[in-house]
Amino acid sequence: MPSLFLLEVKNYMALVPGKLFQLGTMIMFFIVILVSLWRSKTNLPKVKIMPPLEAFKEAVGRAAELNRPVIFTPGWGGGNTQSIDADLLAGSVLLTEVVNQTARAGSDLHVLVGNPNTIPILEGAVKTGYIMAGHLDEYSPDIVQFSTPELYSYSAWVAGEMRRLNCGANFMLGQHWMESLIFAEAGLEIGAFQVASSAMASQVPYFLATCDYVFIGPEIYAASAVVSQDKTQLGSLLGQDVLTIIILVLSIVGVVLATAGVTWLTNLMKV
Amino acid sequence: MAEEKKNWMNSINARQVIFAAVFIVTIVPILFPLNLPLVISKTTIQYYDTVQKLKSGNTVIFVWNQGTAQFGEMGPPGIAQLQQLMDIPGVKVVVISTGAESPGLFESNLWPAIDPKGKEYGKDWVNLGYIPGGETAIAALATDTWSLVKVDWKGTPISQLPVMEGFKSGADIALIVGNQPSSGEEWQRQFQNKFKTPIVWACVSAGYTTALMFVNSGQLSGILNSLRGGAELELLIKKPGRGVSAMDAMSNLHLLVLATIVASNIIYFKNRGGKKK
Amino acid sequence: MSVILRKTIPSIVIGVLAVWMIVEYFTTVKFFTDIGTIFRNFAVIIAAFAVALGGLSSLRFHTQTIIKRKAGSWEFSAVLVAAIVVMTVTGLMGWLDNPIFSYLWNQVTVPSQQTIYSLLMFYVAAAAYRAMRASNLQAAIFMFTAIVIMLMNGPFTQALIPGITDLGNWILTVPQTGASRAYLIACNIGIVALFIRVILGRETGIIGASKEG
Amino acid sequence: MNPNWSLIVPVLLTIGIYTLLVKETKIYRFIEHLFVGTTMGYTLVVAIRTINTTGVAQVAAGNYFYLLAFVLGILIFARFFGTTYSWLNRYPVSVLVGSAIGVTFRGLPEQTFISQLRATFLPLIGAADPMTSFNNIVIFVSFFFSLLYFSYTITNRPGRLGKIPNIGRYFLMLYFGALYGNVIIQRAAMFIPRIQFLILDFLRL
Repeated sequence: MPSLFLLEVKNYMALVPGKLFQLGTMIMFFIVILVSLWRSKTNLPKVKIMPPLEAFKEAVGRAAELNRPVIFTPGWGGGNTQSIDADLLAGSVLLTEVVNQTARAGSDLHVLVGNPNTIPILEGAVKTGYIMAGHLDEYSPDIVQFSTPELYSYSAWVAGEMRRLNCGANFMLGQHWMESLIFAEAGLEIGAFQVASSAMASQVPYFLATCDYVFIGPEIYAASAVVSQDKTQLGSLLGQDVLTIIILVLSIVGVVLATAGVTWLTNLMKV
Repeated sequence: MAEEKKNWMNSINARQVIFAAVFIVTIVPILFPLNLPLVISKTTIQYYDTVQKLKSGNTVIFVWNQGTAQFGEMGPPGIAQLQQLMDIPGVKVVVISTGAESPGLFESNLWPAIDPKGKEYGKDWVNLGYIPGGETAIAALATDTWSLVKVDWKGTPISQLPVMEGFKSGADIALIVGNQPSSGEEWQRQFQNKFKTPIVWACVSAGYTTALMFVNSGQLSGILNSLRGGAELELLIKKPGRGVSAMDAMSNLHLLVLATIVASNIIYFKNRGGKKK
Repeated sequence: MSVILRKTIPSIVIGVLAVWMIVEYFTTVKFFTDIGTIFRNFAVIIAAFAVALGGLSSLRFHTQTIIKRKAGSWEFSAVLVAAIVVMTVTGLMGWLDNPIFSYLWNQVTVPSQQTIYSLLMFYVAAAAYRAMRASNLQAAIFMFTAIVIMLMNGPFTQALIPGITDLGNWILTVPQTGASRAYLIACNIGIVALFIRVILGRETGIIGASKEG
Repeated sequence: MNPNWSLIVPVLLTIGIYTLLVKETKIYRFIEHLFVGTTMGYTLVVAIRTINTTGVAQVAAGNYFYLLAFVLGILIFARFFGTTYSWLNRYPVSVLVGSAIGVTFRGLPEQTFISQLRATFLPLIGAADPMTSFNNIVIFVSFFFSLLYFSYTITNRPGRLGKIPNIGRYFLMLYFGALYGNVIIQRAAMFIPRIQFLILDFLRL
């Protein structure tokens, strides 16, 4: 068997034509991310100020001033059919920051969950937030509430709670799908200060129209890296930036060459 | 406090007015159709032309991948898409779903609306049903179809289905026709990257704007914009159905949303002007 | 030991499989393709089992609600469980040829699902009334684009207003294409970074493992 | 008027669901639990059928080593048996995740990065006509600044690029505005068929 394998390697070991540039791109991805991860072990990158993240304090402060509670929803995100995904993990990291702020301001917090599988993660995040704020005595398991895993029952319940509690600040961070609009419309009606995120491009416009601050698409991952101060996350953020800059530079070079009528770069990309 | 309560009452009223208006503007044109002319978009024409270029003997994949929730929106385009494929003589169609709800919808709602034009099951078209695994399954289909698929959706071994002789791997496919909420990026990656297969797609309108850049870069050869694109395709294949009859109500609902935006801005600027004084 | 079994080995499986698939793509060695095909067929069969996960976990959740007699919701859970059981049993006895399954699918499931999502039309209209305001330049650009596209998409206004189709198509195919392309690339850079972290075993949350294992 | 009474159940369901617009009622909750139940039941049937068409058919064709996939497939339900065994489901999940990441990742460079970049390499001046040149410039500018907006660390330090990355937000607003305007079709397209159903199919007007 091994000798057969070696024979095959000898005979057929060849790169598929037309994929050389793709291979180079792939190797570049790995090198850039690996180097950034390695570099961030000793030297954490500074991340830009993200207005939505800065607005957490303002939102919670305003709610506390008006003596209105704070609501956090991680979104339905497939109810109990889906497993845990990256958006929800990022949302739960941001939940710790929300809890931290509300604990300091002394507001009431309600975390309304639609997916029973995510309850342990969110409870853990709430606890971590109280520890961060130094108010672990205020933690109670009732903060994370769950009613039903059905999408529209969940949406109706959340919208109903928002109106009933007359919440002052409304954080919608996590996997928001169709329910985004229903939550945001209810929050808008009662005049809550709203901060939202959705990784689905089609849901972002609703949030942009209805919320005070929105994490646009991938910004939520950056925000969660900032809040967690995790070396892997921040390192990979640095790597993403390097990749972005490489692509920007390539696009300038490509456009200049195309304007000059030189086609070698376009041809190179087809290799 | 009293004033706040009054405002709240006002907004509830506006909400109910809007909800009622949505019903009315939809019901009226369905009862009394105006049948206004429909301008056919460029992307729909591209779609139609690409499919019409198929020759007898070509094998086409029809990706039917909608859930029950989207059937109202994507059902009429799906019917028009499949009908166009059935209309071209000699074209063989392989129906594949990568969403669990799709095969039931195909059998109960989509296929009964199709006129097969003498195409025989097994010989000219086949329904492989639901293949789970998402992009991994699509990659498996592209590399070696027969090692993944052993039977069709009804359990007939594929060796008894002559149409599958024309689909041993992705290289045999002449065109991929899709109907799926997203813009078919997984099919681009697994089929087009390797075999340069042309792809045409019908996507929900949330995916349409994203799909346009793939048309711009040549990865998609034509797209349909949701029910509106479906109505345009119904006109092109000369089989007007539910899509075309929905277009008057479509106009009205758009006008209604526009009217609410205008009303909202008038109130907003009036209030702002008031505050400035 | 338990951490190795619970976390390390699954991470290694992910890394090896992912790298295998990537290597397979770039070479013509038949050995890689053959083994890769087997791996993919494995994944497809496992995914078939995973399809049942949603139904079974729903069944489990609602049975527990019934057993606990949770006030105000156990009756509804009973309806849901009964629906699951009837649907599954009749479905296994003949799929859509079974009259009960076919009726429940065609006359209950499909129309209800469609209706529930159609509610969004009402919410979108209500939100448009409250939210779309040209309060600053960014919001004005947002609103203006939305209005132009809506005018183009409504067949009536498209026929009525000359030039709206050209303007709408220009917006969609020129500035919108550039911005959406940038958005796609930005998202995919994030995905690439995530994939590399997972392949390196630095992102175990994705299989549900915490830092402790 | 000659209503089609055989459709009375879906008609009542449709009207029952629209009561949610007024208030969440018990009728509504009953209907939602009913159809979520039937959907879940349908999914279970599809799961069993699919295990047959993918797994059992493989084994029946003589590839007995795919029985191992059945073992892994059953392990996916391990999380129903408490925290002691729930980690066992990481094995099938790791096979799913590993292969999915592999096949997606290998396609990404060409499908997203190279193809899209190549489509951006447009001549800014000297194109066929001035309008094309102008369009190319707009495409490039909107692409460049929108992408610059999504950089978090290097370009955003104080004193480097200042507020320039924020220009991208204006183009992104245009993108999302177009998305918002276009999505109205989807919302309308989900709603109109229900009214068509009530009027054309049920009432047969």
